[in-house]
Amino acid sequence: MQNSAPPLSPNHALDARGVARRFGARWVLRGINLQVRAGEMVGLLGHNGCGKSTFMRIVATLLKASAGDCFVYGSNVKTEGDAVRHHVGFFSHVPGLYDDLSARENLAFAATMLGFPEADIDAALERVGLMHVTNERVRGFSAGMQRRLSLARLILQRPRLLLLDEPYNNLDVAGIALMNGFIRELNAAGGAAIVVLHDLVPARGVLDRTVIIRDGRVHTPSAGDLIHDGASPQAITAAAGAAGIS
Amino acid sequence: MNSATVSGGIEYVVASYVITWVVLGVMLVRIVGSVRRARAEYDQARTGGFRT
Amino acid sequence: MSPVNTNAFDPPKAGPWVAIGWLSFAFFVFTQVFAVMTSPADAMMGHLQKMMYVHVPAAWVTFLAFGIVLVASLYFLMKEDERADLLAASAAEVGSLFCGLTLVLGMLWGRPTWNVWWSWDARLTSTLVLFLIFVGYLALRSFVEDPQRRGQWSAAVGILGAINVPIVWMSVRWWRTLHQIQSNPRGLSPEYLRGLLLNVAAFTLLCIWFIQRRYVAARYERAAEHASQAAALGGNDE
Amino acid sequence: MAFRDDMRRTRAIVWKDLTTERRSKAGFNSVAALGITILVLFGFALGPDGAMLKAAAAGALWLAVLFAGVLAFNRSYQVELEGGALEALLLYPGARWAIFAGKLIANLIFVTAMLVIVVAVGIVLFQVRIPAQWPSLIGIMMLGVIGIVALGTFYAAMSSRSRAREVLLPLLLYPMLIPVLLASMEATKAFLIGDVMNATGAWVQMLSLFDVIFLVATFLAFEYVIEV
Repeated sequence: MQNSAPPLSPNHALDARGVARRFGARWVLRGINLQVRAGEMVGLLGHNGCGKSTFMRIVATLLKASAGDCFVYGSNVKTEGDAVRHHVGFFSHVPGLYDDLSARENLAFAATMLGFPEADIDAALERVGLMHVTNERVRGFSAGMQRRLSLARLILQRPRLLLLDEPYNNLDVAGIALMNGFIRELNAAGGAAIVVLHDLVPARGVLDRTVIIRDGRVHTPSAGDLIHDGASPQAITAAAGAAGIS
Repeated sequence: MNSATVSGGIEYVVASYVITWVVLGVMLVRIVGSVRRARAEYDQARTGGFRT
Repeated sequence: MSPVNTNAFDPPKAGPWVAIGWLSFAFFVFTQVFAVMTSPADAMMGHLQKMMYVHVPAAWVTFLAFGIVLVASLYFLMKEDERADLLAASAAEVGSLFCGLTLVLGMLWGRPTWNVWWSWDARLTSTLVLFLIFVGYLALRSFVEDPQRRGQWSAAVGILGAINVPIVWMSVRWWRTLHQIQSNPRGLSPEYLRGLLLNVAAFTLLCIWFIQRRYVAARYERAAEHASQAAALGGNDE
Repeated sequence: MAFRDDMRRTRAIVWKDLTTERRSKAGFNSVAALGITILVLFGFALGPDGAMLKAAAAGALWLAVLFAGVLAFNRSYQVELEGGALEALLLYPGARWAIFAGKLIANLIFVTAMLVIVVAVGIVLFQVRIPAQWPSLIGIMMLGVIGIVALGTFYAAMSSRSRAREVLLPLLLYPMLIPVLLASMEATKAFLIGDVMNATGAWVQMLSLFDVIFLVATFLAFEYVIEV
């Protein structure tokens, strides 16, 4: 276990050192070391159950690490959760919406909780293409519409560290473009993103680098299985195969 | 409660001692057993034995 | 910067605990026999007085065990040391058994004295509530798998439960006072006091020994889980 | 001002909980109906004798509120668990106590509304004469509800996210509520059938003390319960 050295610099969006987590007897994460600079877009690859989502939840302060230290813009995830939550926007598997509130009410609630003005709500709804259903309850929304509404909440928040856990699920082509546009926009503003993926194709042209997680650790790729952005789908599949990702 | 003396009741005294001793005895056996089991499990796990 | 605490994964240290166990049991047998043999029949209660040497010590160690749960829970929340959580769980398990024993002994004492198995007096009732809190605590532990979550939740339940016990006692006593059936406890004559104190000491030793053994078992289980993980996946950079 | 921000969040949660509750009216109606059903069952258990009913009215009322309230507490987190809303809630910045305060106030309003219905029905069913000092009685009932809701909201935060939540919440909550219930029942009884022992004041003081203790304890401990 590394000593808990001070964070590299507050400019590092993420500095994870030996982050480990166990559930019962099972170690899902066995010491993740990952540094993400501000303005950097990093993809996380790995097969099901390798601990990607667990890692994201730890960074987002939703789970406590069993061991290791993790800093977001210099704030310790474990002990300074509130400061971290000011920076982090998390787009998870679940929409995190209230079924009995309308789209607008959901966003208004989010804006109040985040401390942002409600004035931006219409713009956010407009952008994700939900203006025609603003006053309808979320209960009647399709999975894709719920994803778009969750994205609208992120647009309101404009986090400095974006955590996206399989963001393209349930999104159509337009939705994917919307998502990528938002990621690029945050990137241009100096924000960082960590994107968990099981398929690199939709994220082409967005990521600066890709990290592979295997058996709860960052897998250091050999020269043969380096994945660089812009690689062909076949090359990515081959590289992923070499890294043991089916 | 208002009776001046309780003369009988020896069977309650005996019962309470028997119960106490039985409970403590069972606890002793079970706890010693659980330590043994856990220890054996640890030794097996450490030597790389397969555990379901 | 929280230093990572992985002490709970190491196997527990060995100690002279087997010898202490034998000694505790020998001492316990001695104090029991000594107290029963030396105490004369009480003027008012006759031989029933002898139940005091099991009932009162059992009640005392029940509260001792719950005190350990309280302190260990607070320590766990402050330091996040998993060993404290395991200690709290061990104390709760042992304590719940002593608590059940105390209740049964209380009923056995109440039957010939008050002619009822159960009287709603403050001590008996708050012991029953304490027992129920213990049961809830242990049930919660068995229903939650994740150790971090289990530790935090059961610590919270343990602390609130401990706060509640004196409150229950106070409210039940006040309730009983209103209903005018409170019995007056008498002072204890010195000939009984010596036997009682010896037995309290013996029960305390036994209780601590039980908790320590249970804790060691829990530590071995933890260490075994950890070791089997390390073995199965080829090393762990802890 | 961090405190003002947290108060704003508390208000938002109260508004959100009550709005979702209002829109699924079935929730409140069925919980209130359950409270009434429990009162009816108590009526059968105690027999048709008027004096007997009057004597037991206070206890029956509080138990009906308790049994129906337990459903409300679990429901209050159920809303958060559907669709992972709790995750989103925990990701917002701000103090954790704001979340607890919001849930607590929303539950307080919910249970009070239910209490009004249960008490109104109970007065009829148990042939209770409304006492002259009924404003004080309302005060006592509010004190009792605060105690029940504080502990209920706290324990439901755990039980609703564990296996066997239906068993776990009552198992954890009921023993903890004994002092609050005892004090509430006795104080209510003293009002309904006359204060023979002249003890109402003492019960009210104890009830207030319990409320303060449990409110402080649950507010302090909530952070450990909701996180992880």
